Amino acid sequence: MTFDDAASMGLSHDEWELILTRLERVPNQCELGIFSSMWSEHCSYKSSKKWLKTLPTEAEHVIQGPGENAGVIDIGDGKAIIFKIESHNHPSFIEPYQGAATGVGGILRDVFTMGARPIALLNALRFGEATNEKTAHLINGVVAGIGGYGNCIGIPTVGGETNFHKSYNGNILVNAMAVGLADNDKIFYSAATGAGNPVIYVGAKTGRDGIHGATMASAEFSEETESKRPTVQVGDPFTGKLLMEACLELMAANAVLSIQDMGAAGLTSSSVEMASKGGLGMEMDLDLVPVREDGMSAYEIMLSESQERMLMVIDPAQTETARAIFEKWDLDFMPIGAVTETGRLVLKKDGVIACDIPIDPLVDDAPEYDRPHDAIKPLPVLSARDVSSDKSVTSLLVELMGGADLASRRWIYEQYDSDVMADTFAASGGDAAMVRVHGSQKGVALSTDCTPRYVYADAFEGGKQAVAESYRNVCATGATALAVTNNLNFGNPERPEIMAQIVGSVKGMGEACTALGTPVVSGNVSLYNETDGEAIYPCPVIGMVGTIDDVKTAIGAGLTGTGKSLYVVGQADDNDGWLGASLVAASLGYGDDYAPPPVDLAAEKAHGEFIIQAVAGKHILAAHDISDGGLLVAVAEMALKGRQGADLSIQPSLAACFGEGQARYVVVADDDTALEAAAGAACVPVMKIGTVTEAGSDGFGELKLSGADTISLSELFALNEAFVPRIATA
Amino acid sequence: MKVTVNISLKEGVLDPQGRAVERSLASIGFTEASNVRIGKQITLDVDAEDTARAHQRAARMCEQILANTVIEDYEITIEEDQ
Amino acid sequence: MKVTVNISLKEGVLDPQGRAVERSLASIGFTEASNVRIGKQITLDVDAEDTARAHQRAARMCEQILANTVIEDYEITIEEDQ
Amino acid sequence: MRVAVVIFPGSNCDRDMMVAIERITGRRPQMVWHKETGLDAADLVIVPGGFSFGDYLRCGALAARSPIMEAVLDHASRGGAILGVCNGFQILLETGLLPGTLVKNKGLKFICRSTNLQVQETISSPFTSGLEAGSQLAIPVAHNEGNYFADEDTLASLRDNGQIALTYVNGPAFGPSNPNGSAHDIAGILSPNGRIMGMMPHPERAADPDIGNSDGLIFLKNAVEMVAA
Ligand SMILES: Nc1ncnc2c1ncn2[C@@H]1O[C@H](COP(=O)(O)OP(=O)(O)O)[C@@H](O)[C@H]1O
Ligand SMILES: [Mg+2]
Repeated sequence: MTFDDAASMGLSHDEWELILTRLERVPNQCELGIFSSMWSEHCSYKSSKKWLKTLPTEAEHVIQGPGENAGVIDIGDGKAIIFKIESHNHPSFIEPYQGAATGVGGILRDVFTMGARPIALLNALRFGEATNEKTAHLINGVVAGIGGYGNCIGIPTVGGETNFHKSYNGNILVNAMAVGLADNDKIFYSAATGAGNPVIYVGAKTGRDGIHGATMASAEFSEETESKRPTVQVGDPFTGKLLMEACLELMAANAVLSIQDMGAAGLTSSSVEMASKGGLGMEMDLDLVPVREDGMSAYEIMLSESQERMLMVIDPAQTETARAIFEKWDLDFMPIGAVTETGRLVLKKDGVIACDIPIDPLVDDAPEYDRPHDAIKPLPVLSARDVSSDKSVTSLLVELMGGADLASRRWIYEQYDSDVMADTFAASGGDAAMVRVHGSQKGVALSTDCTPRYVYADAFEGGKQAVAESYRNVCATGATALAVTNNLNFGNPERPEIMAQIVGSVKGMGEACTALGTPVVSGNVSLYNETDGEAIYPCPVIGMVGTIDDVKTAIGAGLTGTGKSLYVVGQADDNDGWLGASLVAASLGYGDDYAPPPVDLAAEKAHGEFIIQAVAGKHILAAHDISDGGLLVAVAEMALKGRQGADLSIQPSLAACFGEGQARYVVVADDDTALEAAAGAACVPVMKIGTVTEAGSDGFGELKLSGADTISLSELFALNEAFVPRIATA
Repeated sequence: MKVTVNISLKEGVLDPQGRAVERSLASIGFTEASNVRIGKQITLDVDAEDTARAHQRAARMCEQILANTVIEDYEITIEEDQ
Repeated sequence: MKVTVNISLKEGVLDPQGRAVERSLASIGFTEASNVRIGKQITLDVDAEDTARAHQRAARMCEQILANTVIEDYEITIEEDQ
Repeated sequence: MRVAVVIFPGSNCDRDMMVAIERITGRRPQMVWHKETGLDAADLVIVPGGFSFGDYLRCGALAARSPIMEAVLDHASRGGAILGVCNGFQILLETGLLPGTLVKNKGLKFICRSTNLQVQETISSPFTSGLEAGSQLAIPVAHNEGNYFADEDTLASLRDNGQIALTYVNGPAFGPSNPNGSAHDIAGILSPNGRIMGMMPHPERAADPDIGNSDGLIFLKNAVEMVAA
């Protein structure tokens, strides 16, 4: 092997030199492949590690923070929630169905590896603009792929978010989040234990799929990569289901000592991570690995990313029990090696040593870069006085609600089975989704969020906002937010302006997580999301988890209660409103180069806690956070969902109707006096904005705004529903 | 013209369906079957002046919509109308 | 022996997928395509002493599992190993 | 009253059905793995939803050839009651216990949403006799292949014999009432003797008032009581 070989696997010259020093010899192809995968951005986080370390990861309820397959939090009653989000951006652009499907399969394995039964799936998707010729093909494939895997394996997909923006034309984002439930004293970890214990390979056979997927995920796209079309991994949700059931059964039988799924970099990263975490070594005979193709080399076996496979160390006394379980589920079960004390990874193939390298450097010496980053330049504030439009607020509302950013995502989420497992309390179509902890009354609230245009305008505020919005979505149901997972999607970190986005948003995210009491317990980083030098809009997605003691007390976002009052929580008058980086400003031609709404974290927390109390005290019947599009959009969404109307008394001004100031909610009060008293006691500003009105004979209400035209909600509904189906069938 | 398009997974691409069918065949006694692969067969009528033209159009259809050329190969056969 | 089984829907059986493909073909300009029907092509190796036997076994497989003979027809072709 | 729920590899509504039945009878049903061959004298056999064998080849095809199905056929031949839901319906069609077939949804996409069902006037059957003809139930569907198809003669005889049990009708749910293009808006059918029913909607998912809907519970409870009667 030479430096050229190393370079073709994505290693730098310094990295090549370091390998030579550590090995004190030249690596063979298999060894070099192992180094290059372990040191790839995807596996080593070399550009982001320095910053990820700054995130808050601890709290009393955190059982396991970042570093394991998924994060674990204690939710009381002896139960734990295990969750993580992960990207499958590049594979999904090449083959949308299989890319998205294997993304879901991969994140599910991360969760059940730790002993949890998955109970919910969510996702965060970014597609190019509607007019892009590839968008229809990509959205069809991705949505069908997510559904194809989740529906078949029988885990409900209960929520997500979708944006369209031209910066994703050549590089879509497909992030999938899985949430599982376990007993808090039966969590399984990956650290190998006990020299001499058998290492078992289980699941599907190994083929030549996706070799070097980890390095592909760490490289930029170009037209050339697209035509290269590496072998695509194909998901097999049926085998995934069998593997999940078999692993959970085996764990219940107390046979598993340590376990790790084979995700990116397959057998390489699973064996190296298990050995490294246990401070041990591992020896494997690759001739014993179940393969589905002839003549696979050691290099290919180690780097294959075939799906639905696991590696585990089991209690030797339980081998036969374990084998019987896997036989019952018709899965391969093969002892392929043993844990050793050597600290080395030793692989045999065809009777000879194919690899013999120390494990420490693969993990500890993985490079960590402090890449240069530009300073964030403050953008000008867009004053409401400077924005004008000759369109009425009602016509602007219609335009926004019928457009890419706010149109209904029903076409997407109706392709997902959101009800299987029969514990779904609320799925897509409101704020946070809610699933019940099986066999109890407890509800788990879930949301994924990010507003890339804010992050683009100001990475720090945008990073804060992603956390704050997710937090609000959870609070709006009455649940208490507990922890987050995050997926950092950015362009090429070797460019200082991109690195600035990463640094800024991680700082903002960290500050928000600290202030809101929601530590980061797991996450994923996807860099080099660029095509031909054009970076995506930065997209640090947050996946938030919260709980509520009794699901039946949770509330929804739909208007309810004719004659009841509508209030804005978090604002005392409607004289101003933040228009910079807002949707309405964009539609009026004010681009994204204005400061986005600042996030006051203390207010977020106070207002969120007030909503939770108001739900618990039954002061409010419905709540919806104000986010994209502002107050009028929030009310319109509540009206469409609840099939009722509203009479509003707010100013028909751009700022009042469409300003995107943060830390706000619209609520329906059960009793005005009680709500106002509670707000006064909590020192939270509230403002009455109108009343809920009845639906007409068409099943919908009307939206009346003093000083503006009345909006027919049945017409608005039709427009709001039309957009996604139209672009998907284009 | 009667056009038949056979679409099969590229070699090396996992065929979970084929694998499941193979197992079921074995479980009901067809142990002599192996290497089961499942593809599609699409038949259609193509209005074209000659076979060459029909073939060319069918290939276009495959590239654009009928086959997923990232993971599938296709094969076209044409039967002239009687 | 290499066995190919082509499975097609019986005439008169609804083929929503075929109809949809036909519509999308037309919408992107392939108006010359009609009568699109989507079937399956299953290939497998059958260990048998001769073609007749392979054919007989394959037919059994079709009857018992590969085809739903209420709505599908099947056709078997056999290629002897070289 | 004994209820058995059959489980195939890939079934994923087996637990949901178990929970719903337990809520009704106070007893956990017998859960029967597909490799088993006996049904312990069950009064009602339920074939639940999911993706048995990944729905590979054809939905329900591989499951229909599983060892346990001999016992299910046996049960049927003795006039035993059988309910197939979603994938279970597809399996019953593949075994020939019910006529017709389910093809891909008209929209060619998986569809998950609530549907409004109308109980039809039928032949005597434990699945409908306690429900009022013309009454409606809101029960969700979630499937890719729920588009019921049969030739004209079969459809005519289903109708004439009163074997159509449930149809999709207009209701508050969004979208066309018939979610998949089924002939005659069929959502569920009966065998000629009324003892076997197949349906696409999932009653076990609407069987818990705590999470919002109990119309499925009404349906299942009636079936259990009528089979026992
Ligand atoms: N890709 C998706 N998958 C599932 N549900 C989605 C997806 N995209 C959007 N949704 C659902 O649509 C609704 C609106 O989404 P969004 O506007 O992002 O909500 P919010 O502004 O409250 O975060 C939410 O209930 C969300 O769960
Ligand atoms: Mg929201």
